[in-house]
Amino acid sequence: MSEIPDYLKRGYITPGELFSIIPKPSEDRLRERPVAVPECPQEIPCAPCREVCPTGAINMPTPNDLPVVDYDKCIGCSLCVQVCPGLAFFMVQYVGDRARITMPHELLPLPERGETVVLLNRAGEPVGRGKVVTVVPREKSRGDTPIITVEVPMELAWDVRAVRVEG
Amino acid sequence: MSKIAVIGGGIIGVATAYELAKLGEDVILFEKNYFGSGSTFRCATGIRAQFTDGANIRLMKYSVERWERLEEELESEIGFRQTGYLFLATSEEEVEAFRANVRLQNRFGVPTRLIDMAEAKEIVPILNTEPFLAGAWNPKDGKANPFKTLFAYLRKAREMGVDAREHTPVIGLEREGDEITAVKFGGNGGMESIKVDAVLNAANAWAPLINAMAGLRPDLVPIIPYKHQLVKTEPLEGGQVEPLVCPPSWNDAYIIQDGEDGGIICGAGIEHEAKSLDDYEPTYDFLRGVLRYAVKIAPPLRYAHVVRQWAGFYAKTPDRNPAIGRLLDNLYIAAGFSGHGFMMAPAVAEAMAELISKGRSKVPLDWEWYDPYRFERGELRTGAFQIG
Amino acid sequence: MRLTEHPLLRFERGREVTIYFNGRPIKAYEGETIATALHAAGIRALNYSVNKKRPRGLFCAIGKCSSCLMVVNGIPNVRACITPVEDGMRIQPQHGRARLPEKAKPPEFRDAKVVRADIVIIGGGPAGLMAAIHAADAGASVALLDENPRLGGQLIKQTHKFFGKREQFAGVRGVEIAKILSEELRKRENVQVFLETSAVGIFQEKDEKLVFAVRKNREPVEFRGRAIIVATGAMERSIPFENNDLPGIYGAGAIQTLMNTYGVKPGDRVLIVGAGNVGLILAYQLIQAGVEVKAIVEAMPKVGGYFVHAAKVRRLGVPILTRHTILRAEGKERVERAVVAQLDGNWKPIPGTEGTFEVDVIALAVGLRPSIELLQQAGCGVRYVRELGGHVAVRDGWMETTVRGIFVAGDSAGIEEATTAMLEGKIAGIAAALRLGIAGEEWLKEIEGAQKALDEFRSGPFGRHVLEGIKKAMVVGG
Amino acid sequence: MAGKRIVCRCNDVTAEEIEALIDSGVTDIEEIKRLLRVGMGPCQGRTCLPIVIGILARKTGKRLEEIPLPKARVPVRPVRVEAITGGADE
Repeated sequence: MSEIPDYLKRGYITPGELFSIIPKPSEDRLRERPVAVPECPQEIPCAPCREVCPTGAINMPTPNDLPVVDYDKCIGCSLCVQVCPGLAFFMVQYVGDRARITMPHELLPLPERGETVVLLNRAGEPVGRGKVVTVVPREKSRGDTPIITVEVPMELAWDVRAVRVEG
Repeated sequence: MSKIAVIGGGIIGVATAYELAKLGEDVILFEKNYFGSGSTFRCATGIRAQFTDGANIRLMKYSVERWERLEEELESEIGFRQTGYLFLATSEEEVEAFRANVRLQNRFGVPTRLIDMAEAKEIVPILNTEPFLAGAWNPKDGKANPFKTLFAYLRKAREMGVDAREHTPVIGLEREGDEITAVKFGGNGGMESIKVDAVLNAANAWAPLINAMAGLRPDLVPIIPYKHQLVKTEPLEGGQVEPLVCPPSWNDAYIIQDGEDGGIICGAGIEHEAKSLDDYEPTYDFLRGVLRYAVKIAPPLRYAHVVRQWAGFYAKTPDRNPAIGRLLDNLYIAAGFSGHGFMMAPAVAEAMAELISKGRSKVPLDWEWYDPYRFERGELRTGAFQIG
Repeated sequence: MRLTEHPLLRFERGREVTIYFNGRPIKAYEGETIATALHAAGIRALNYSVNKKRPRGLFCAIGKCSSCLMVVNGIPNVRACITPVEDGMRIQPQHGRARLPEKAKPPEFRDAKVVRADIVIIGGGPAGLMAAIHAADAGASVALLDENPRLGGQLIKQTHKFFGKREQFAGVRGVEIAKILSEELRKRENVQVFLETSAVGIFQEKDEKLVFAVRKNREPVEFRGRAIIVATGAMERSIPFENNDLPGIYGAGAIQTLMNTYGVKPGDRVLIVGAGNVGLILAYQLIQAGVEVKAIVEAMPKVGGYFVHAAKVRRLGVPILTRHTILRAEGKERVERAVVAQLDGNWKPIPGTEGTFEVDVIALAVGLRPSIELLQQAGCGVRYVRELGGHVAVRDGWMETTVRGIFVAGDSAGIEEATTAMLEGKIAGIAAALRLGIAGEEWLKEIEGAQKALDEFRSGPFGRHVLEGIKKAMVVGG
Repeated sequence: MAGKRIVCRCNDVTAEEIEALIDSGVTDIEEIKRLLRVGMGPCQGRTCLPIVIGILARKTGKRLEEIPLPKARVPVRPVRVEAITGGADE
């Protein structure tokens, strides 16, 4: 029983837990361009992220291994966010005093570029408001999943993982 | 007090164990599988005195009288209801034959009478009257719940000290001269043996195997298992086919509403000799065949859903009458019921218990008619009409 | 209650018709079931039970649980969940056991239609479709039958993307996989497909295997072949808790059917019981359909399904209460609230921890078990194997059961995933063709390839558990 | 409405009734099935039998593997009589 990781007890992972499993991208790297961060801490048989990555940045010897991103090879193309069946890939980029988070959004309505949305953390709690800076609708997504990028206050960079569109 | 082993945990064995305990005997009952697993729990629930020969009519008239008091005696609900049997004639010749049967049955005090189709329709509201000319109707016939009846007997038997064991196969009999001295049986991994004063073979389809254990020829009492199949519909409100309804000329097809859940049970004489004593495989020809008869008897049945088809054994003797009596000094048999074990059980159990315990019985059972040695002597009875 | 827009699905409804519930006209669309139309009109109680006269409603939505029996045009015991609406239908709730109509003519008997094929495949889900495609490619003639109006099995309700490798359709939504496989199948000329056709029994008649089936609950069909592949999928489990039969308590699959097949919202506020993959995926689908999910309760101390599925619903605000169970449902004729409690280390509710959720739907996602009725009826050996979800047929590495010529694949062989179902289907399809001497030896390689892919898929912690089970279900060993 | 834990919807059998029968000494699944008619209704035991087996295992200390699953019978789903005989109106 003691072996059960806390994230399986509550259904979400904390940044601390996540970065005990995979390395955290450096601040320099985060400022350079968007970087893919998989929140996929469990060995499950799944490999589309590795298969889609154009630079081979995702290290995963067998489909049952955890995806580990080589942040230097990652070009920030967001294909992994689009294809991940578990909707577990996100991209993070630091821009000035803000952070940009790219995430899947398979709900209606899909926000529009420039729209202000409610920011939700991993437990679904509203933690602030942010502006949508890009939207890739379903038709343009490689993985049939719409993705959006929202700009959030820097301190929320590792908390915000979903949004609520108030329409 | 004698030690008596009863082999076979079907209705005959369980009821006889109860009757023996009532007479003060020390009874051990063996069932190789679970109680009722052989033929009892697979039967069509019917009980009737409408037979075509004196011996069976007399026995069943007495049995029905026992059934009438059984619930009270066993202090359990057993679902016995006198909803009648309705035989239907499709030709003038058959009407004549019915008339003769009615006379015979009336002579023994069974109140069967000939009825017209208007009356038949009142009794069975969904009956198709068109193909039939008349009915033979005995309102005293009926049905009971085999599960509840067997367990009611069992409960009482145990209360009276019967050591009833299921999942306990008998694997051998020790015989000295014309006497069985001990019963060997299996159980939890081992073999045990128990000294006995008398043994009843109530194993029905399995009875020849028990006889062989006693050193008797298996075909001394030739019992052959025939798969008798039934099909049942989902539950329906009662009152639509309460009696057993049977046009004998349609391959003995019949329908009867289960007294418990109202599902309609459909049977027919489409039979197959079982390939083995665990061949309960239902067959496709029966499924199609029986339902074609059933919807012709009661056309609204076409809209009912079938939920189950199953097979049990008619443990048949050559004359379709059971073998009831003494085989050796202290080995008895009540087996080969050819589909009538459930309905005959109250009477046969009482008679058999008295025979074993006292050497004679007051039950109107014609011992000569059911003599287990009659096959060896080549004296077959007129075949009993075999609708369950 | 009808969905008009959905982030992933589009609903094409048939012609509008009118049905009458207790004389009251109700709008319905051709192609949907009676239960769907009634549900869309807010009707939950479909009948009253036989002994205790308890209200009952939809539960399984696939014609198995008999919780939705109604009187339709005077005929009782009609399963509202699988019977399509027809214009002018008169529908009444059934009160306990019902009477047959008194007037009817005997039918004019017609013999069953006979369909012959080398291999008869029962079930058109992922396993059955792959079996059919590969058996056909290996040279066998195939007859495939399925109970539903569409091919794809449970895939047609699955809006999420599948795991695995891309060659195994990873990253493709279940609904799309169903389309791809159905189109593949239809390209093959040696395959006959029979929809709305239920297998009701398997009989051996001399050298021939007979699958007796009925089409639309009306027409008998005899499928006669030399081999049978049973790919009948799974059934949902239920659990006993107080008032677990109230209308508004549904199996997860029933909700998916209502919502994703027919575009009808199951309700407004839902409590889900079970945080396995089914419960987690259902929660996400409910949110996509605009339904509020109040919470997911899970008796285990952890999420049983994949973490990523849990994370998806957590970040949309759905609490997952591990070590909790449902104590009871409350409500008169339908669910009005659910009472849950925390469990101690011995799975006993801890007094004082009760909490109430105001919900109109309780979804049961407490596990699946293999649908093995046909296999068992046909005489195949079965064993209880916990890791595979219950009783399963004993089989060999080629998915052949203890009855020669009867094969099994997919969830009916053990609860796993669509990906493994497809691979098992491929193996069974080719193996059946090999056994019949139709396929050449070159097909052995294909079986080996599929076996290797299965091994790879099952090499993780989830798969290792399944492998333990499969060992127990093998002919040798067990 | 009084709280009931329904195991068998077809015949309205509760978990309490099953537990009471087992306590009275009936521990063969086939006997429980017939005496309470669980699994004998129109659902043919699809939902209830696994639960009954679970209760039986818990009460008797048996493993689930040791309790035989009652036989499935033809037809494996309820079918209209006229769909078997042939000749239903179209």
